[in-house]
Amino acid sequence: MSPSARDARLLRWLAFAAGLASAVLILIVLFLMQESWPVIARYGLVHFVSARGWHPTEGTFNLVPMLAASAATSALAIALATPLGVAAAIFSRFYAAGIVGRLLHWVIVLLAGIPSVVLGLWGLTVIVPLILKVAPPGTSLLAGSLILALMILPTIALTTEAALASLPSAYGIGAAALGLSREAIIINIAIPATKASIFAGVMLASARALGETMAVLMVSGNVVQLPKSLFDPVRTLTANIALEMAYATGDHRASLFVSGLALTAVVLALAAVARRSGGQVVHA
Amino acid sequence: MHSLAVYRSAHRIALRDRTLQLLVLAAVVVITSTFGWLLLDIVWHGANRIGWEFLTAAPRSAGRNGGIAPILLATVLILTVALAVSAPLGLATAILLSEFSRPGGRAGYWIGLSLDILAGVPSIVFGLFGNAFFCVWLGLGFSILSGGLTLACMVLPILIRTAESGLRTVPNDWRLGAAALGISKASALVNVLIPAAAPALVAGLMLGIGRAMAETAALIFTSGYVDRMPASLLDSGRAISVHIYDLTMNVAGGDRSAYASALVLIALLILINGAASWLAERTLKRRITAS
Amino acid sequence: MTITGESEGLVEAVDGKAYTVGPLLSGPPCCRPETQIRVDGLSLGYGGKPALKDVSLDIYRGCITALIGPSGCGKTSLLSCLNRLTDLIPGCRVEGRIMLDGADIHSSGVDVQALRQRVGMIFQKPNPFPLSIRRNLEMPLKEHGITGRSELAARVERSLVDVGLWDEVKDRLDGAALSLSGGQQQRLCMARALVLEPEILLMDEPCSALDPLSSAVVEDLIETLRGRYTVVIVTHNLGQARRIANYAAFFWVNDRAGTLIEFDQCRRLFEQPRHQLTAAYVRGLRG
Amino acid sequence: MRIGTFLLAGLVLATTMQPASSAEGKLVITGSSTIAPLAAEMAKRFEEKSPGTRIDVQSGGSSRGIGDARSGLADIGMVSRALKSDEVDLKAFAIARDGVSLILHRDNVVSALSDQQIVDIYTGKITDWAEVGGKAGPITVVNKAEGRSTLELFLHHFKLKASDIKAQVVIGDNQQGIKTVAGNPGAIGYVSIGTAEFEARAGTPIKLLGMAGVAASVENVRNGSFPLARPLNLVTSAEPQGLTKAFIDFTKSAEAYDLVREQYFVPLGP
Repeated sequence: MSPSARDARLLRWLAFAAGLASAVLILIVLFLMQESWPVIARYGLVHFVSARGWHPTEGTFNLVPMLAASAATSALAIALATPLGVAAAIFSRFYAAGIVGRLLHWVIVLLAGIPSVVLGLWGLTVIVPLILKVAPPGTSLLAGSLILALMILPTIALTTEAALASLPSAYGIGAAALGLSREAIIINIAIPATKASIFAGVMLASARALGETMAVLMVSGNVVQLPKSLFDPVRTLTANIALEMAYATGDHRASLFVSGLALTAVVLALAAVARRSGGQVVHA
Repeated sequence: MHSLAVYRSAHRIALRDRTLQLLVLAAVVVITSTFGWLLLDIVWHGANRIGWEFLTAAPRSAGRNGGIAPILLATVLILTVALAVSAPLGLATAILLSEFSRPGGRAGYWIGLSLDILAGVPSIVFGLFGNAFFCVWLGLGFSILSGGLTLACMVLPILIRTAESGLRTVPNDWRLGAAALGISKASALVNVLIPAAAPALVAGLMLGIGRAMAETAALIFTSGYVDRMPASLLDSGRAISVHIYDLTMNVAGGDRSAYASALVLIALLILINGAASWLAERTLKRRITAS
Repeated sequence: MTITGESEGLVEAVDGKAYTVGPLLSGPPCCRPETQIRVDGLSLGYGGKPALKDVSLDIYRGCITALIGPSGCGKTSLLSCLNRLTDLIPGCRVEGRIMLDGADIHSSGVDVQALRQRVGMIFQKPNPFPLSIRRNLEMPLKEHGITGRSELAARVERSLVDVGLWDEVKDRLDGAALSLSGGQQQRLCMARALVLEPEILLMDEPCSALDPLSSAVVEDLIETLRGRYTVVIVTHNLGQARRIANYAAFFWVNDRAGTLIEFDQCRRLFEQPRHQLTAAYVRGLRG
Repeated sequence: MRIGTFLLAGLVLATTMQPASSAEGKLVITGSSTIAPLAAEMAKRFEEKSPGTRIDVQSGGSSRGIGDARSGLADIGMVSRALKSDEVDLKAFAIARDGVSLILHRDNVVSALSDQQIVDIYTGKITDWAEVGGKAGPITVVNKAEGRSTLELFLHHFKLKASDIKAQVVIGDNQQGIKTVAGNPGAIGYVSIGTAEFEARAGTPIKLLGMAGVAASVENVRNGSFPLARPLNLVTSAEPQGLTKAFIDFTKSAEAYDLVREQYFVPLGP
């Protein structure tokens, strides 16, 4: 076979494969739609925010408490993880000399690699009993947020680290030549210059937090309610799917697909915001 | 007066610097100590349960006793299915994106966009999809095949994006050189470009394996719960992460086994990552010195 | 505007001015002028921006033709048209005709890969593949259907001898090509082009990334190719062009696009330029 | 080309690794987490008895048992309650009886609760153990997720609606409920008596609470005096045949009674 013919054949294969890969997305969207359509058709979209509560056996499917729980756990987790993550990046970039900085970097990479179900296990056996001593039942919004914070911290730390590393070193030298202290450089130059990247990292971390299922399911109690305090048990959208998918049928099952669609929409919106602010996806 | 003002502002600056330093240090201490706590806890509770028997025996009384052999096998099978499908598909798509699609071209744009969307879909939604499509619609039931295919869909964007960026970092000189010699794109890929991008490809693959191995939510409703030795790909098989979840949530007195399984899982993940960087380094070295 | 090496008398040129061409220099031309490639009204643009405008010239079989002129005047673009490497550049549009032995290389029936086997190319920066020395040479051969072990070995050796690299590398053919020095790498790249037994060799500033010593070795090597191959070389080194080329084409940027100002026998272009710009450039006053 | 071969190899791999035993040699059983451990034990013995068969048991709740049996995802569904009026299209085969009992942590000093107290606790009117004679401390109400048959039975018995209940923890499986109560001295939950008794004997720190003066025990379920009892059913979408029939017959036979007793359920026969 001549080289040109070989290339033509290669291209056909590649196009086929790429088509298949993209078809996966269309397939997912189609199936989510198809599976959730019956319940949307019967109750209308408004039902999912206005119904009396989440009582699948009584035919009421209000997603608001779950949406609120997802938002609350993720927001709290972000609030906890952002300063810690940024601080870790600053430390390994500006404070730690050589080996210590690299060590911290590896700790964070390792932390990023810990499966969420292991974090859930640890949360349920260590964090939840601690919270239980303060205010029962222990499985709570707070526990969920703490575990989520631990989970997304590496994302924030690594994106910030990458952003700081990409700053031209002339910045630092120039600032040092002006007699600025290390702290002044961090506050006045490094952070402002990497603001956009840090923000993008936070958005990506939020998307991860919202999409996380098992760790949250294991530690947050799964009661469908609008949380009034940190110690209230909550059920997130993801946990709702995981918890009820096992046995849901009919409209109940369809309403879980609606939650899936809602969740995907929110996560994609966050990812789009991250992309727009120039974030690079760090697969960690 | 003047010197006093200067002194005061200098003092304030010193205070600010001190505070920042302290805050950063405190944050690092919090992170490392939490991490140390987590890791020590897992090792402490898990290590004494691990032994040859744990790795080679079947679980008894819902996993409280016995081992995790069928679970390890199921995990490996699920991963194999996932990679056997996603790796060639991912590599092919990456090649199309990096070698054949023009920057700003329509096909490249749409494929890229759908990949980015796919990367953002939460894993539980993949679980929903896998259940509806593979288990019910295709009639594969709760099986290793369903779970593996669901994971394949999930890791596809990671594989494609890492492979694509790996291929893009290969110097253009070689592409032009090959083209100028009348070498087909196919041969250039096989002989030069893919070997040159191998470290990145391997790294991406390992990233995908790591992600797939840690996955729970997408597997519960696709590959199922059965903790017995799988006899075929159409049997249900319990992945190790699902096993940890089950032991933690559903088995009173299962914590020790859960910790031991978690330790095994983490060790496997570290092993895979280590192997990946070793392999990447080796191919890189071999490329420069010999062959 | 058409300028060829054969033209005499009045020549229309840029700026609306006309220049008179002087009498032919005495002495025989360096080679028998038989046209192998005819470039006819070639224009080229990247993403709508013209880079080369209406160029016509002939390239003679067995001769060395140097393309000279300031940076950005389209010399390399012209070179890439000759083996259709321009196909690989996104947004690149080529108009006009390039006839290779009377056949248009852009016509639909042309097998690009076969064309590139006939028209080899050497790049500015040595680009041996990250493979062994031997595989660098064998891979293109196998690609073009030569698979016999003995023939492979023979052609590898011959091409390495041709570029004077054989004695230096014969004991480490399986060593990495990237471990060679810059000059050796460039000669390996030439061997890689020669191993396919092309008719034409395109060279894009082949010496500019090399140190003076390696550069001299490569330059001597190019000299030895005269007669056996048709060589088109882009160079910024006027001395080099003068030393090795039979013909020279001088390009200049006009209206942001490269145009051919003058094409002639090399010595005449340097010693009796017909165009003021050429005269100024070869004297080193401009560009 | 290599990619093509690779893809092909993948497809071949996928198609050749069909089950070693033919399709009729395999049964999939899904549904009630109460029945699942019993069904798994029965499956093991059945497999030993008839080599070449393979029976996969997956838990997930009675509704899933109904759904999967209807959709064909499972050959047999497990349902830990009587069939409802809209489920008569399915064939049900009772294999054992079970009760549902409230459980507390072993260290909880409360030894009995009246029906009214239970209702008040589950509807959030009583929130502290001191109000029912226990040591002061907040009550953690553990409820089952909606759609679970244990919840339906519980609601039905106490004439409650799912939306009336104010829970602090919502759980899926029986086991999850037991684990939650065992880990929290202030918790109260309700699970299958069989499962709870099995766990309590195995050393899990829980205790079963009697109901209306009747102790929660297998014995009282057997003699019918325990008020919260239910049948454990296997369901199929059509009249069972072949392997399905063989397995169902086996589960109802005297050969399986000792397995039923081992799991602290009540066999239907003597």
